[in-house]
Amino acid sequence: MTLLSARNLTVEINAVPIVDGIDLDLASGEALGIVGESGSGKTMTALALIGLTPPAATIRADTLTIAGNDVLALDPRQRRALGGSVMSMVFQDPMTGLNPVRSIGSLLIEAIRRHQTIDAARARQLGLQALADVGIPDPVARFSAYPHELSGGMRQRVMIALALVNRPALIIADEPTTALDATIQAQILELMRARMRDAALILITHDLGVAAELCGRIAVMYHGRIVEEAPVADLLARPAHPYTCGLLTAVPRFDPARPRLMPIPGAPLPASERLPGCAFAPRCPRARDICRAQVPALAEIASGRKVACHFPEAVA
Amino acid sequence: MGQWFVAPILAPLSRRLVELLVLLFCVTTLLFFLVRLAGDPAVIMAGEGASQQDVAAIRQFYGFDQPLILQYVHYLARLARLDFGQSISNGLPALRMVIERLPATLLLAIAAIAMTAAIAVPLGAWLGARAERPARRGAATLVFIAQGIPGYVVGLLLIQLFAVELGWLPSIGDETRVSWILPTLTLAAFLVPKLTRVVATSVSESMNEDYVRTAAALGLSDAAILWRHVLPNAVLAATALLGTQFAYLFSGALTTEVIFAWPGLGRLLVNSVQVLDFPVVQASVFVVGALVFAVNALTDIALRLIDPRLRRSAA
Amino acid sequence: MSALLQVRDLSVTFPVGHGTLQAVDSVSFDLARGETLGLVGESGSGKSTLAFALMRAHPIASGSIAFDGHDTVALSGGALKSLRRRMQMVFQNPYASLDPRMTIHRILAEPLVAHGVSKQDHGEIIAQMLRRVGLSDEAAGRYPGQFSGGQRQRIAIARALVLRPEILILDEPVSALDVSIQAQVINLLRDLQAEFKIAYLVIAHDLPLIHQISDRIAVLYLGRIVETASADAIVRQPQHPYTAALLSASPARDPSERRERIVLKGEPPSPIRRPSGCAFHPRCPIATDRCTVETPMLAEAATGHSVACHYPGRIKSPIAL
Amino acid sequence: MTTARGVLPFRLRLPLRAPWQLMAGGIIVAILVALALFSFFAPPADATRGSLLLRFRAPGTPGLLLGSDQLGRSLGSRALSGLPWSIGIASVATGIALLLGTTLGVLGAFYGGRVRAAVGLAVDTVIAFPALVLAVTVIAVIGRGFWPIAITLGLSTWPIAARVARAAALGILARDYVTAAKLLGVGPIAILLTHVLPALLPVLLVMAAFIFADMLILESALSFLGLGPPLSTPSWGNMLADSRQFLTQAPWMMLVPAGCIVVAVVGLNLLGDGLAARTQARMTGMP
Repeated sequence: MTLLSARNLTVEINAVPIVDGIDLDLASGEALGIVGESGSGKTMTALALIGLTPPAATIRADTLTIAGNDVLALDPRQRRALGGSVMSMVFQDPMTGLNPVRSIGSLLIEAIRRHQTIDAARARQLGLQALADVGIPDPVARFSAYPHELSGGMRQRVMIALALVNRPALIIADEPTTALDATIQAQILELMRARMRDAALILITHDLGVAAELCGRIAVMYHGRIVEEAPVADLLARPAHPYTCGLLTAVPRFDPARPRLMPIPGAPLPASERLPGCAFAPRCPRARDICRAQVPALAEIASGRKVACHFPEAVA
Repeated sequence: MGQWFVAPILAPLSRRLVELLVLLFCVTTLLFFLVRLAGDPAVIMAGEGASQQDVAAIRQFYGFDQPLILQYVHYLARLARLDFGQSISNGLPALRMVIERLPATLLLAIAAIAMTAAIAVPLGAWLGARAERPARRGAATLVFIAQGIPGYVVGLLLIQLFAVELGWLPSIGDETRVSWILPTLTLAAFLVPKLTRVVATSVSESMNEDYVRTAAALGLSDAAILWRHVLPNAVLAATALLGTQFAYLFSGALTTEVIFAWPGLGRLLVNSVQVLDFPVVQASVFVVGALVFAVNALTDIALRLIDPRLRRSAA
Repeated sequence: MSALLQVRDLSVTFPVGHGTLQAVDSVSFDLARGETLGLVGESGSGKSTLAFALMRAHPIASGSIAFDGHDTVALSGGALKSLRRRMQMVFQNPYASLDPRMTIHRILAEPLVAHGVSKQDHGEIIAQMLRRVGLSDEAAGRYPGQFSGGQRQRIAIARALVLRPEILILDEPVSALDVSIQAQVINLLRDLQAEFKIAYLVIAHDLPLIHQISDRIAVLYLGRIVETASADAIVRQPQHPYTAALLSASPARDPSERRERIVLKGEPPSPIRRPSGCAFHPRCPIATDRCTVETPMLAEAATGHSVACHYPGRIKSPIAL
Repeated sequence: MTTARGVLPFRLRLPLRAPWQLMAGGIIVAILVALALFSFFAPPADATRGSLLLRFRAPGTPGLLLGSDQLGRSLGSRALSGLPWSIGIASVATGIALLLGTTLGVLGAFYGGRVRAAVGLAVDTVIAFPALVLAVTVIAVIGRGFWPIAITLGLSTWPIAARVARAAALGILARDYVTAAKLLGVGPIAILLTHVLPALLPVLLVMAAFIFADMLILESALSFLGLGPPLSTPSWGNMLADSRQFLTQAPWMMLVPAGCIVVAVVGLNLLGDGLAARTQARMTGMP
């Protein structure tokens, strides 16, 4: 069943398209990774889906439906009410994402009672259960704790508990492990893998490896557009877009020969700058005249594989 | 409950106490030497046209004929016993005069702080909640301009309007309840713009915090976010400001009390200063210092009680 | 030949409240000329503190640091200044490490002025160094705000190299940069090392990155080195369970790199409340009673491979090289 | 591409892209200073000598644009004559407060340990005491006059400057580029001169505007309480004190000096706010 469908989703800030006409489809229970560097528009995509873009931003789309709701037709109150119940979000920085003057328990009870009409005692029970579910030891003691009394990993578990507590159909996670230490990152990835089986997941990350851990399908974004979309194994084994290829060869891996890395030359184009052709052309080793003149459309090149490139790598 | 809970709350008091002692020592020492520097204190105290004998009597009575260092030691010794001597104008014990005037000033200050909070917190919350809207930007500019109007000028304008033009309210403080209105408003005027701006800034900054985004992502309404997530932080900021600005408020009380002939400590100090009644001046300054200390200490404790980060950071 | 830098039993402490925090605890290692040592550890492992201690920017509680055979712990004043000429540091965040009010020329001239290099030579030295890190000459007249993150990090590297130091400490040199830029800077660092024969001390949390550029790796946990060996040996035959867990935690970037995940319990403890015995025992999957009471010493398990564990090598490497 | 931030705000071309506060405040303050200089060198005669035939004239009377007082003196001229006194005192006091406060604040930030503790204690102690009470007391004892008032006001306000300067300097000293300079072997004095002071300058300018406004208010309050210049001398505070007896007869006697104070203080606050917005100076510790 289709949970999310977006056609030609665009987010503009001061007439600059940060997200530039992307299509997204997600089935219930599916996990999609959106991978990109800073400025690629991946975070703005997430904020547009949950409805939390900054006031200066305008969102446009041909269609945007989430769990049967025509999101663009909703008024702001109805739009807001989808948050926490139909979908919720886990943010990057667990240090600033929890209100410092509110106890963990009061945050949980507040989130639960916003969407479920139950009494405080029952909400407390559900909250304690939610803390236990995300692996927080001694939930009763943590219930009355304040955010500053918890470590970064524990806070991120609380954020996940808050996101999951009303059993939403879609979770959007924006770099959920980036701010954490390696061993804690492993714990959180493990937790997300175990706990997000029921919900669909959109994982926003700059790290292809993290996306590969959790997601079945990956969309790579560059300069506000999706440049490649494929099942994870295919994408890692046979990337089609030169940018994806570059990302894979630029990253160090455990190889005793330690070959010289193959960096992508140049730097990403600033979001405010536009080119008549492909935005990656200035950095692309395969760019030809047509790349500098015409924006390539995202097209299906094999079953389940789409790429926006005039000269993609052969994938078959 | 035990030491771990009480200790962090009381910890700042020891530093405040050191500040108080340093403050009182410096101010009293300053006064002592200033009085000696300014000329022969006996001549000043005796006033114009006093006879030689009067001056000599005062000089001997206050010990001005002794070596300076000895005078200073005696002076400190008397201060340690809270003995400030008698008023030169009416011979009453200086400290008692000051203490008698204290309630009027304190009550006025409390009323003004309550009024300040009642005006500034809602106004600031409204201004900060959607700071980017044109109407609120305009209102914020007005608050900013209001901050440029000295409180005592506000007092004079209020008298002009409500007492002189409209004749609704008395311009002099007396026993009646309505006589409190204008002085309270005047004293509040010293802090309302400042506090409004602090609350507005805190609210608008909180609105951009990640935790507000978290709350919004969980579906909470704007009102719930404002009341339960943003305002608690703004109230902390407001409390901290009121604590640090009490000294400023007391400066305001000085002019306010003069304008409204308010029978408080501020007017006593101004009057005593004008007639060079040093014992009363010293006692006033001493009491003001102690008062500011008490208010600051209370604010510290209040902040530690209501801010969970301070409350249990030591544990 | 003796090592260029010899560190023995180095400890750094901070006063906290009533007690002290042992940020770096009896750390010993050698760094040879032109070699790269990678220091890997999580937050709180003391890796940055160690770097500042080596730069003599932190008071040292005990231990010795010998640079080219001369002790540096006692240095101060002019002698300390000349040490800094031979040993430099690059910071993590190139957005913070360059004064936004200075032109690139002034930024690069600052160390030259401080060490009394004749002003006539500045222009030539700076232009040469800018070209060497891949920037054009006219960059000298511009401000840091006009450069991207990767370019700024090149400028920071140029500043650190302008005095031709023999040791360069790199504190998370690429972690603030975009993925596609990181490789450019890593390659630049490798080229510069080959050209100038500098020894690198690289601090990072990213094991694949450390493995990529280091000859040897030391793993820090709670202020102590728990394992040190050649880069390949660390990855191929980790002896300490913490090293194995770190290896398994770094996300695979290649479908052929499938690995079994070792998920550690709990979180790194605070150095203020250091666990008894082996500090890692509360999180260790193979800890026994012995580990809770007896602190393991760093001992050689194989040639050039030391580990501080009572049961070394019990957990196999999750990485198949 | 972001442009480099300016080194000094006044080196930049003001009109374009300057916030309106900076423009408005700058114009008001410039006019005030020009008027002060004008009236210092050519004091208007009818400020001190009035005609009893022209008592209590309302504003708008020919020749008396802002009206006259109980002695028939021109209020406009009196307000003008008060300017050099007020601006002079506020300038000297602000200078003292900034010099002392910045020096101590930066020292407190630069040297940790006892120096910082001592500066902190001194700042917290003096700041906790009502400035007006201190000023009133000291001036009563040592006497009125330009220099006693200016120095006393400066000495009672330096802790505010010290606190802001200390907070700003601590922030600058904690930046990576300062650490980098230290590790490059740059000496402490060079670091102060090349990194700390240039970054501190915008903060000091903003602070100067706000403190100047506070000094104007304090000075007029002192005059109002009868501790300013001799009563016959025109000053805004004295004019306000005079006006109290004639509130019913001649409200303009109060409104004219009150308006002058408000315009001056608002102008300075606008200037400070505009400078802060222009230079992105963050004021921590400013009340």
